[in-house]
Amino acid sequence: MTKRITLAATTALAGLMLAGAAQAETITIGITQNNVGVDSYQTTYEKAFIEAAEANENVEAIVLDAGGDVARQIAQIQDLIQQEVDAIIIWPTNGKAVVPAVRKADQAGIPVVITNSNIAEEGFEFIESFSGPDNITQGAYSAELMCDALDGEGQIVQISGQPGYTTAIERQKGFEDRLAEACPGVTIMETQPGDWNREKSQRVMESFLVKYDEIDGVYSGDDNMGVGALNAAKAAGRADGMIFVGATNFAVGYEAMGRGEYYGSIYQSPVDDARNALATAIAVVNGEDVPFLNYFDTPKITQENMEEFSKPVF
Amino acid sequence: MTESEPTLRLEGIVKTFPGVRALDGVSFEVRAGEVHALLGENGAGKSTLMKVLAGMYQPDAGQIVVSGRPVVMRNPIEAKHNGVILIHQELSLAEEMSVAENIFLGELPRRRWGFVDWKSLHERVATILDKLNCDFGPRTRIDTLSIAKKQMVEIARALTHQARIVVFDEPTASLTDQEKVVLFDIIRDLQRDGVGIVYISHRMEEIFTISNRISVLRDGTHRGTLETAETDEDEVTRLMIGRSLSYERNREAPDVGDVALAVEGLSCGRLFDDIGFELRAGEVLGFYGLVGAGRTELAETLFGLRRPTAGRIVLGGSEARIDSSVEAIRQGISLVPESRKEQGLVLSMNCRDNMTLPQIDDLTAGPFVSNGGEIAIYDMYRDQLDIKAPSWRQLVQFLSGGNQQKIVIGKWLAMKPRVLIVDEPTRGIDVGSKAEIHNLLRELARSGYAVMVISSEMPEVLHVSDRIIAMYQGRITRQFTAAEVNEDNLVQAISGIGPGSGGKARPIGAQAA
Amino acid sequence: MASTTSPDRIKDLTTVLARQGILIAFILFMIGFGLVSDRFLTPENLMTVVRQSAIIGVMAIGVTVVVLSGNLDLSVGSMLSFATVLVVDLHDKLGAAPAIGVMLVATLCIGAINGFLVGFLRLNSLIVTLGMLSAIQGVTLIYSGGKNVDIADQETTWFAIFGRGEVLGMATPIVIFLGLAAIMHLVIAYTPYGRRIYAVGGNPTAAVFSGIRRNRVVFSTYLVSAFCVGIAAIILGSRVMGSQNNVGQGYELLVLSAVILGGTSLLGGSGTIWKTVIGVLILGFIQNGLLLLGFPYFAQWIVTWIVIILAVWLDVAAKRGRLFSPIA
Amino acid sequence: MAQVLSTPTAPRLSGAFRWLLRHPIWGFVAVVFIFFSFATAHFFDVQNLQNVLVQTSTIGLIALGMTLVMINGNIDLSVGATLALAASLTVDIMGWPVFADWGNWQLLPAVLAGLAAGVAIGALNGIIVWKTGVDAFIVTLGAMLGVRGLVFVYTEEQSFYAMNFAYSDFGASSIGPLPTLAVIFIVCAIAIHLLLSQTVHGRNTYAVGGNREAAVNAGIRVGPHMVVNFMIVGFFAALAGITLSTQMGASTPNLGRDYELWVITAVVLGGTKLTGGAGNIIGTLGGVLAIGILRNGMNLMQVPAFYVLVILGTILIAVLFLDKQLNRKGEEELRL
Repeated sequence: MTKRITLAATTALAGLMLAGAAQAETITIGITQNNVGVDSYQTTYEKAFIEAAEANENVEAIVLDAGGDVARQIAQIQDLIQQEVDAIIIWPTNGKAVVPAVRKADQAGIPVVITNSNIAEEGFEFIESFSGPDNITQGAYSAELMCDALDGEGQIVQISGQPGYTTAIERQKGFEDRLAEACPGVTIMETQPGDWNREKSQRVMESFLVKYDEIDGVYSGDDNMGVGALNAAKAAGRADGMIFVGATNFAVGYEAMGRGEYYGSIYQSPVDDARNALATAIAVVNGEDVPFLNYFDTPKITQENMEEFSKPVF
Repeated sequence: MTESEPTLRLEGIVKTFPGVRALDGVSFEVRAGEVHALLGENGAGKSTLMKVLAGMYQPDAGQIVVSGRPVVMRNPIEAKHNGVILIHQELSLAEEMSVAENIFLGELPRRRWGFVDWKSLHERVATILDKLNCDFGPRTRIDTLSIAKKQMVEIARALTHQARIVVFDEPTASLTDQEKVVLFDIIRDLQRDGVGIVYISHRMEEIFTISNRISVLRDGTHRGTLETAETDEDEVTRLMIGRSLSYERNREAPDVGDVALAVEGLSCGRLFDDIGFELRAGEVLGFYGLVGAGRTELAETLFGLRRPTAGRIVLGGSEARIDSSVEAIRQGISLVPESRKEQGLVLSMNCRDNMTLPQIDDLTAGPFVSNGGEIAIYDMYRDQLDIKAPSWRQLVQFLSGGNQQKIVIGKWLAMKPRVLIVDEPTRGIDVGSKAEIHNLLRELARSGYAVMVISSEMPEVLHVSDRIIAMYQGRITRQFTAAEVNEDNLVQAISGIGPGSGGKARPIGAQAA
Repeated sequence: MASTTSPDRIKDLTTVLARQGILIAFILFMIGFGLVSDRFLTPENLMTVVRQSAIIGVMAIGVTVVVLSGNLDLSVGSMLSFATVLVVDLHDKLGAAPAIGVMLVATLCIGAINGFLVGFLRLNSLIVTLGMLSAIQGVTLIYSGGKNVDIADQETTWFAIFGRGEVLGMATPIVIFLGLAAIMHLVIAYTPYGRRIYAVGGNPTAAVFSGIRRNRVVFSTYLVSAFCVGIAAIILGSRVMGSQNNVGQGYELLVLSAVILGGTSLLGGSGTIWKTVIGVLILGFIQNGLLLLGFPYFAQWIVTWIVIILAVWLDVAAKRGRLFSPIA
Repeated sequence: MAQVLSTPTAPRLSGAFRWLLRHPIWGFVAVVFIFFSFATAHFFDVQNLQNVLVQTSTIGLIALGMTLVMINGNIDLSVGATLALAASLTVDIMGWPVFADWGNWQLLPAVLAGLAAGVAIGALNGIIVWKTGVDAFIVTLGAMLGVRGLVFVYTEEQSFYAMNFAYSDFGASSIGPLPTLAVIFIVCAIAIHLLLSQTVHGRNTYAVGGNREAAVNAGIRVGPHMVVNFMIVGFFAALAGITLSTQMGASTPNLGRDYELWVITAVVLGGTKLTGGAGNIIGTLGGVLAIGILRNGMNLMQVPAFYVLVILGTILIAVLFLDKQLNRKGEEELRL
């Protein structure tokens, strides 16, 4: 894979030949990712995806990154349709905005698999399968963790992901709905976005600490932000007894859990995510039967059961 | 010429700005077909008056009467429609646009849908350019024209409308002699058509050549109107500044010392070629020539801002390699540049900081600038040059042109240079300050400085110089001593005519004069 | 030219407003928020906001120097990402001191590229630093492979002092921010170097005609800016004990907003460091104040919009002596 | 001064070469076009070239308006946020219950509202620039933050989805061999080219940017003139938001982030001076295409995203450098 990139980049002829050769005997799968480099999860995902594709000699992967920009992602889908790939995997930058592009791919007869976060329901008829974690359920799991830790009573604050992005919206919704349902005694005093950014989240938490004299728990849209919040609380000397629950367990979150500072999170492996997506796409191309919602498992991870999981690589 | 009703009558015009009464009841009239010169020192209110006339300012009191009809002009377009056209002193052109577009700026002829009617535009402009003997067409882009030609474009605006009054604000500042002749012809044509001309200039000889009457402004008030034929420069000057000025040729015998600067075969591409001269301590060497003759470029080369393509510069007996202004300053050369606002001063800085700028590295106490050291230098040159500023904290942008120029001169005197080059020392400066600066230049030479003065004004160069070098199209055509120079042979030398003219033999560039 | 020299008679009151308008605005602003929120003026909150503002503040000091010389630096955001990722990543590989050293050298090299392109090649600074913004972002991602970087040993490393520690009873970021501001204020206002920056920014042509090496001055301002980014990266890395590749995204405009709020002219040649500090604090307190009042996050952007325009308008209006522009 | 001696020496050049010298960016466009045609299999396909046109049209539309504003000597940093506002308004309003039984006519009030919002933001920026005399960079930097804030407040951070598929069908439709969106872009480009080169307003745009004093002296009402150009760029930002959202059948509040930077880059690459007074639509088209082709070609070549950033940044600076070299005056120039 990587070899092909460099070859194609250097000599035009070699690129043409390889491309021609590739189409003859292997299946070509194009993927456009949300925003690699914005966090380690996506980067690890990409790496795992490329490794998995390289391991399978029948698969030729075209790996693109939308850089978080919907318009660029649509352009990339158009480019992939143009290249007549055998299947397209999309990690939507936005669940609604990519639907027409997906529809176009469907009309061009190219099967589409959505990965990581789902597209809007209106687009379901144009896709073969969704492969990824269930963000709503993750939010609900986090709510249950929070509920357990607080014994159903307390005041918490929420630090959400980057506004406007599906994962952030779904986790927040899952968390809020389940919390209201499972433990009405826990109230969310305020929600502010942390933009998936640890420093930003740290700043938000510092302001919360000034504003509220009593904070029993903090829910963050991922562990990266959760650790930022923990940093802030520790600096203010108020971390003791405060419950920190996150999602997408990061290495820093895992370690904080090991130190007993961090209550729990959701274990979500980007490697599983990537492999699941690729396998789903290959199965679709080969005409095999795949479930429409092909979730992979994202269990709760807490200080008690953390030994069962290996430390995340990101 | 009907004597009954003047084309333009101003009655008690008052215009105030916050804290300043710029015009205080100015009244005068311009008859049809007359050239009415308007004189006054900088700050006397001429420009404000012109802007009132052109509709750019509204007077606070008083009234403007055009051909017997009182008018209110709320903007320049309305002024034009009332037949009042202002030709600006500073070039008021858009560089990337064509000659035709600039001449009709603000009033491009329209077709339907707001499209420009190019055909009619170009036809009208071609006619006007013909009248002005211009050798460029309506489609020529402004940025390809020389400054003198740009000035002609500016003047062409006077012919776009059926004008009743045309105001020329320093129109000859950058014109060559040939173009001046064309301009004066145009003015006479306008006169014949019964147009009233208001002519603003600092150049006495022009005013006495062309005007019928002269009005003088001072401190925002009208000091009187004189018949040109019945007055002389002295009387006008006294009205302007309240005293008389002598403006004679330099007769001093210089007490010269060693050669401070020698230049041999210095060339810089097409700008100037094979320049050679010597400058001694204690003398003022004048450089006279037309705009574009290469004098400013020569000065900039000596100051390290242009790289010569050939030749040597010898400073104090040894050859100098000057590749930057820093090096020039280190070797004892100072340059008071041509444009004080663009090159001489940092307008957003105060008087003191501007004056000490070139030597700021040496004025330190520890790591910091020495406040006392700076103020000492400022005070010294403020007194020596009689700079009028409320305090050293005053930003230089709020000083008058003369005081600004003195700050620049002071800045370079403070460097104690071996060679002081002064480019256009009195451009845009009023008569009173002019004389002060001239005296100063003479005094500097007396006290042992080697001074090189570049000027486009003949009286000035005759007045301050011990020797004069005439340049024409990048070459030295002749050198004069103060004794042998006269106005005739000097004019010939700078036009490439007459004995010793190098320009005729091998003109650089094909520009037809 | 009577008309153009008239402003020297501007009334004293407007002069005071023009010079200290931003300070007055700041005080009114603080009083206003203090009245509506009882938490706002507590020492704890004030310290928190200043501490949070330190990173943007340190960067704004550097950018002020660049803007004073008449240029822009939009690459500081990506440069912050780069520097933070580098210092955090190298912390575990080389140790804290070498990591800081290597990071500062690398960041200064980027500053030198900016400075060379703008100062010596005379390319337009807006476009150059825009290009660098993109390029440095790419370099950062290539360096880190797109991953977050973390410091493993967060508890015992002395690197923690910069972001989390205290010096003389005050949080280190505050000490660094205000200390650097004080030093740079002295340098810019009272040294020959500072004078040269004002001259180059005020009138580059006249500066050259006065024997100032304009190229070097402009070059040096980008080094100052890069150095400040390096310092900001140390604070940020130490505070978070980790970094991600987009941590500085969007900072360039926040920093520039703070500089503009401080009254520094984008044309160069006018402005001071201490007013930039005020600008930084205003931005910080807007964000904090609105959050304390429970406004939605995005309200602060709308308020920032209004405050920027009002502040600069006040400044411009006082300088010209009238509220509205005279343009027809 | 120097011109007196130097004017006649300009050598006679062939028309095409002179044209290229005036628009060096088109030389660059040709080079990357030829490079990618050989370097990747799919670049030189009719379908792909159509894609390039559609993909560039978003940045391109805004760049048309930005060219006017920048020739005026102003700048507009708020276009990205305006784009998002217009897109969100349009997609949201067409779904309002009031218009439920309007059929496809429900698009009309929505699109009009979107465009009106863009024009209104432009007018607001313009009036502030005019009346306060604050630099356009600062005014629109504030608006860039503020309008984005408005978008988030209005959308409550949600994306909107166009229930009416006619909307996204429009975005995917073609007129003859050309995609509709490309046709819109080309028509607008021709219109703005004519506006700039042939109309009084267009010529005044150069005058205002080239020498504001002169424009004022000549009686051009500079303030209203600038407001009109800000309204035009606002209109095009809104139009770009609408065409972009037809491609997606949806809008998101984050739409158009960083677009202002790419638009300005494209316009500057096209030869418009940041100081105003110079520039034209042909150059801007070249600048927009250069960026569009580079992005598309690198996608097709699978250049990793990280390297794309470095390459784009480097090329931007390199083109600026080359442009400077082409316009050098030579040895004699004043070394400041």
